[in-house]
Amino acid sequence: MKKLLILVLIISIVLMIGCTVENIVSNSEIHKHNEITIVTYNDTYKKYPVLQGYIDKFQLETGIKVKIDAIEANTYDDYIKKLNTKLYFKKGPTLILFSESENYSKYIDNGVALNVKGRINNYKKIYNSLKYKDSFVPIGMTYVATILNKNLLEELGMKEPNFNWTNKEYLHIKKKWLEEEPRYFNITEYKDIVVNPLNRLEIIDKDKKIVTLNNLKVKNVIKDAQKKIFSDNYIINSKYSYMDYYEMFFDYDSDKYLKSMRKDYHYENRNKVLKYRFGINGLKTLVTSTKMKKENLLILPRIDKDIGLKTWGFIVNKNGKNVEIGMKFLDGLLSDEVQLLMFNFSTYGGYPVNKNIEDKISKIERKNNVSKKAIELRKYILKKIKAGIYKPYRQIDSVKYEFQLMLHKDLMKLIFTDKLYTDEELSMELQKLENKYNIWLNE
Amino acid sequence: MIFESKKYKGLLFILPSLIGFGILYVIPFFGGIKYSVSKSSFNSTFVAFNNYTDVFKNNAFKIALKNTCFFMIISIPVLIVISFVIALMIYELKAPKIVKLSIMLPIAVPSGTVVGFFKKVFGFNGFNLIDSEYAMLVVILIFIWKNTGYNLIIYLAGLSQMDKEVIEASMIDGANYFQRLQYIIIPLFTPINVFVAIVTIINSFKIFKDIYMLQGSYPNPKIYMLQHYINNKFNDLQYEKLTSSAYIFSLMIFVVVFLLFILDKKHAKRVGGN
Amino acid sequence: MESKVLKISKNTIITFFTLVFILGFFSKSVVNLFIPKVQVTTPVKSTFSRTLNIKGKIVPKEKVKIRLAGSVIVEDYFVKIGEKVEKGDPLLKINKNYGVKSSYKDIDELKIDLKKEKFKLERLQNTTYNIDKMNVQLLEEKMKNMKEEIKKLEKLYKAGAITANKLHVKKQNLKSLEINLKKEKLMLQEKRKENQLEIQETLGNIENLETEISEAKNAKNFYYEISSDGICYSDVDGIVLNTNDTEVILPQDTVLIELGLVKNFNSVKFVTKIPEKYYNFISDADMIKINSQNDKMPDQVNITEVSKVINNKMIKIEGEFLNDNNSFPIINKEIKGIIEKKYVGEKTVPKIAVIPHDKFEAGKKGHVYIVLEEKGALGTEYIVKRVNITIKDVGDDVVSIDGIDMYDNPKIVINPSFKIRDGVKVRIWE
Amino acid sequence: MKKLLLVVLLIISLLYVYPIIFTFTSSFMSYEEIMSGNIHIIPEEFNLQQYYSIITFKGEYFHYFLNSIKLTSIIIFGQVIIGIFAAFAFAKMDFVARNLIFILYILAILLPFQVTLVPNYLVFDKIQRLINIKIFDTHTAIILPGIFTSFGVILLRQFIRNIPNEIIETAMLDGASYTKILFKIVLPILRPAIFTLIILTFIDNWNLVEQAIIFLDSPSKLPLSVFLENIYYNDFKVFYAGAVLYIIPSLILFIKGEKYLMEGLNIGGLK
Repeated sequence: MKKLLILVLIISIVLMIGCTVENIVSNSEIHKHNEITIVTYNDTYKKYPVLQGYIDKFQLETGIKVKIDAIEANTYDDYIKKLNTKLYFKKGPTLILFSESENYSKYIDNGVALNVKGRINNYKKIYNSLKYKDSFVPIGMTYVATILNKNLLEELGMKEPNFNWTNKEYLHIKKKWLEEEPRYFNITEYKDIVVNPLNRLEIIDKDKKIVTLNNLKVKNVIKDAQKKIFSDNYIINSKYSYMDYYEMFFDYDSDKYLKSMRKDYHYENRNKVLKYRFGINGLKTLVTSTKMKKENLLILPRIDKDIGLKTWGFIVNKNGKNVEIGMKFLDGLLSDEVQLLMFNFSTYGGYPVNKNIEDKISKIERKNNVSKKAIELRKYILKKIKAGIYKPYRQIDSVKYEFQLMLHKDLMKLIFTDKLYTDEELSMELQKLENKYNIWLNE
Repeated sequence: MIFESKKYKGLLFILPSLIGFGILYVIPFFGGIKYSVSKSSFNSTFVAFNNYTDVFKNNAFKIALKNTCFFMIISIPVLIVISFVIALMIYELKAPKIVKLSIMLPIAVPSGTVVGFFKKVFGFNGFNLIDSEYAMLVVILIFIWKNTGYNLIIYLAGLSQMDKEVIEASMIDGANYFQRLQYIIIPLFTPINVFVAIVTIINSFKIFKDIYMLQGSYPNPKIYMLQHYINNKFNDLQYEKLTSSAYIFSLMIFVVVFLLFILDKKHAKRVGGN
Repeated sequence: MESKVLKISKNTIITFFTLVFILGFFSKSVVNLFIPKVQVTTPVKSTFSRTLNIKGKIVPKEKVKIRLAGSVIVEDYFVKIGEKVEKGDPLLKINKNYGVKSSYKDIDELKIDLKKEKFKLERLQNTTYNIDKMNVQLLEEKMKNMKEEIKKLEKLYKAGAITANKLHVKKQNLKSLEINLKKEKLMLQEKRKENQLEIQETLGNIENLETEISEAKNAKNFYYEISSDGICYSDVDGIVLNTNDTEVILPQDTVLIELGLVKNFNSVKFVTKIPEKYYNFISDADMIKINSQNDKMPDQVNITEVSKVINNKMIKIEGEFLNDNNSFPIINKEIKGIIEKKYVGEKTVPKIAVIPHDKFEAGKKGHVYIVLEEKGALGTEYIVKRVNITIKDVGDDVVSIDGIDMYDNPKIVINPSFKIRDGVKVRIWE
Repeated sequence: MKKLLLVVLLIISLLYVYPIIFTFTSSFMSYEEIMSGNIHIIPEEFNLQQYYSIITFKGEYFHYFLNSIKLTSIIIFGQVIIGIFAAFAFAKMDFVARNLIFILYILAILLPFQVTLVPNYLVFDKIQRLINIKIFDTHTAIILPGIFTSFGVILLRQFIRNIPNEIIETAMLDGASYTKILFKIVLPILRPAIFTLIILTFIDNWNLVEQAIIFLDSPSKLPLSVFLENIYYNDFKVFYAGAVLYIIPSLILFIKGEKYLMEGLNIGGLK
């Protein structure tokens, strides 16, 4: 027994030392003074090289260290957990970076973000409709314009729609396109038939926090969708149940999803597709004009106005460290030269949010002889943004869009059923869903 | 018989554990209470109980509480009985090692495989239970499958430590197996049973991990547990609601545990412990 | 039997898993073997130079070509090519009896003719026309008297004293006088014009004569004088560049001997030819360096003139020697030299690191590979990233580039190979 | 009767082990086969693709393996030592407010993890500033809470209470000090309980995920359980092989430890 005890003691000492050696650390590392930290999800900051470039410049000029705290996390929920714990610190992270797909409204509503109105002088240069309670500082924006297949339109002999084209025009073109030959049924078709009509019905009322599902309008949309999908316009795999379609559209690492993605890009299918699956940033005219020329595409603003515009930027953490320096950093990021850099390089972080440099941009466009159409599109979008019609809705009322996504997943079961639901069955199902969502909404 | 003379010695023995436990568990315990009474996680103005009343008014919390209690009331006793019975069978029948091993192994299985397997069996192309009304059944099944091994280990240790002499004496008196069981083994086992009950309660919190991986943070309302509510509140930065709901729940659990504790003390008196 | 199978399967499973663990633990180093090695440097601010090797020769600044005023036959040359010659040295001897058949008249004859012409000119210039002027005046007076008479007659006629035809006769006389006056004036003009013409003519002759004289004179210094004994003496000092052949009729104006007025390096220039593609490189280069290890001559040539004319793809460049070290230049010897041009580069990298998209020239596009450090699962990993750059200036082995200023002193790969592509994991080799 | 019970027992154990066999066999299947829906044990075509790709591409899997081993062994060791002393004190010795503290011990572990998460975070931050050692992003952030849970203390206390007092009194009469009693008498009897504690703490800390995600930042410090979850979410093709390798240490521990659980010491003999 004695021998065992001694042995155990030795091991424990070794392990203890092993574990404490990594703790001894110089004092400076813990109480850092002239340093600001930026928190990001995994390495999304890499998507914006302008940020990296500017950080080097900022560090050189001011001598203040800018530490990027890239939180590694398996899923986005884990990241949120970690970020939230960090926010409870007194001297927490200074800036939080939100990429285009992350939602910042929750942090602003809960009082984490600092109101920067008047404290960052470049802030007034930003387009007003991109601001949200003066607490979010956008740096770059993308407007995902839809792409139509031009030579297909010519084939169909249809008139090219202009910029303020409506949904009716689009459906008219689509009807003609469908009559020609049965088409492959993919997620863009699903969105046109089910998702967009439902979104227009304003099912989720965010302020009163009520979900209204069990009504005639929704039922009509579902019946109409079933009629359209199972009409012989689409090539449907009869064996597929709703689960298969669910996997094909939403389960990202299932091989059905990958096959459908590949089919969308497959060359020989590509020129038959009317509307491309993934849009393009309509504002970056250097890119759009070459694409228009090379692949003879027609790039138009979106019909569903609300999820086109997306911004990436920062919020300033109220009880973060060195908040003043953080704001100076953001001020530099919004300066004209840096924003202009973003326009010049194609993959450099979206379109600048700075109003003053529009004439410089048009000068660059003239220099690289950008096509007239591309410039028109950019001007059109900017006009709509200035008028406040286009807003980053998806990021502002994020709750609505999270539940909307979950809702569409549940509704798939009703649409792709083998046996058709009778009316009461349908309303019963809808009622069940309505109750469920009413609970979540005001959890 | 308590050894008064060496009263302070006890403290010396407990000191290391007490210090560590105090810093790492007691302070956060009261820290949590501070949050539960403050207005919101970022401005801590004292607002007493209206956090608690808000939580009670919220019907998502009500459903969660209902589901959790339903789950615990059913699964915990069932699990304890099953694991006790299996432990006895193994002990009496001197079952081969394979049996013990195969029942113990599920506790080591990562939740990924659990989800993969049960989704296939009870998912869409299986019995299609998860999305239906009887989803709770699947959850209880997973819980029992995963935790019998846990309690089995404790019971086996308890059985092997039991005092052989008492059993032989009862055998001589001609008590058949069941009478022996009822009058000797079970009473003797109360301290271990108390512990097993506490451990099973704690493990019932861990089932959340599997449900979370099965259906994400907004599952089928039938299996919407309290931990889902807590987890969602945590993500929505409403820390005050989270802490208040958790304290309500742990208060309820504590009442049950306190009863067990009294049972344990009563047993100790009867057996003549201290 | 059944337990044996069980045992075997148990063992296989155990060995399989132990194998998996062992391999797994060492996989990191195993994988490491396949990762390509890279050497890296960081771009640095430096001055660098671009050199161009050239071959040129020294050529005298001024050359004198000895020609004779007529066709001669040279009997013998007293000097050989490359020999130094001083003023007054004999150069060549001509065949006297063949003499010098020159197409030019003798200078003194020309002078006499010139004098004659000048005299004639004087005479013409001071001829006066007093006689003619007097005739004209006479006639004018006559006319005046006649007019008065007529006036009187008219008065008389009016008074009826005389007859119409007397008046008429008088008028006739007046008319004939006018005609004579006009004739006289014309005659006068004719004479004056004729006089002018003659003057012009004489002036022209004088001019011709003068040019002929001056021609003959500079032909005299253009041509070498042949002394009476048929020997031609040099009147400059320099070196003989080349001599003509002997015993053959050399027509007038052929160069018999060519002398380079070479005293020292100031009187010499360096001439070279470079391919046309280096035109813009040379246009603002200013200095040629001569590697003059063995022969003692100055090592720097200042480029004075770059010819704008390109013949058969070569550009002619001339330059003067800067410092003179009073040694005698060797003419027409092939000398090697380099043209060096200095650059100052903000971000310069070794030439091997840059992969040009078409040519290594200023302003052209290219790309480099930089190594980014990434916090991988096991400490830092190095990922290669391809960055497009523009070449600012090209040196011999160093290039100054533009377009990587967004990275803070990046590590640039200096041994790019086919294995190194965008996104590849690499290992830095010290 | 015994035979019948034994058969029933075998059936039950088969039921329990079926998912594990499923995991083991599907780790030899290719990705398409796994996703093909119906459950089948024998893989149509047997391939080692998953293991091969774990070894070559997921080399860091084994690095995390070491992390996990280090974490769990330190926690087990710490908890056993501290648990024994505290449990003995709670069970057999008396001191002021013993029951009150014990109730606090029980109450503390009833709370769900998220509640004590943020206060824990702030406590660590205070400690870090006071003693000036780095706690975040190091294994200590996981080890300290692991060692000082009251789980081990409660378990051992219940087992020590089973030991009749007479033995201890006789030892007291012989003049043995508490520590001698503890080592000489209590420990040998307590061996199965200690091994239970070792196995259970191993299981708890081997599967722990939340604490690791929150307190550890740099990826190279994470335990295996977090990385396995990462594989589950991002690289499902390799998941089943990873799961099998994940279960092996617990399997070995069970096989070795299980022997000690059953060796019933005849307490009577000690009298």
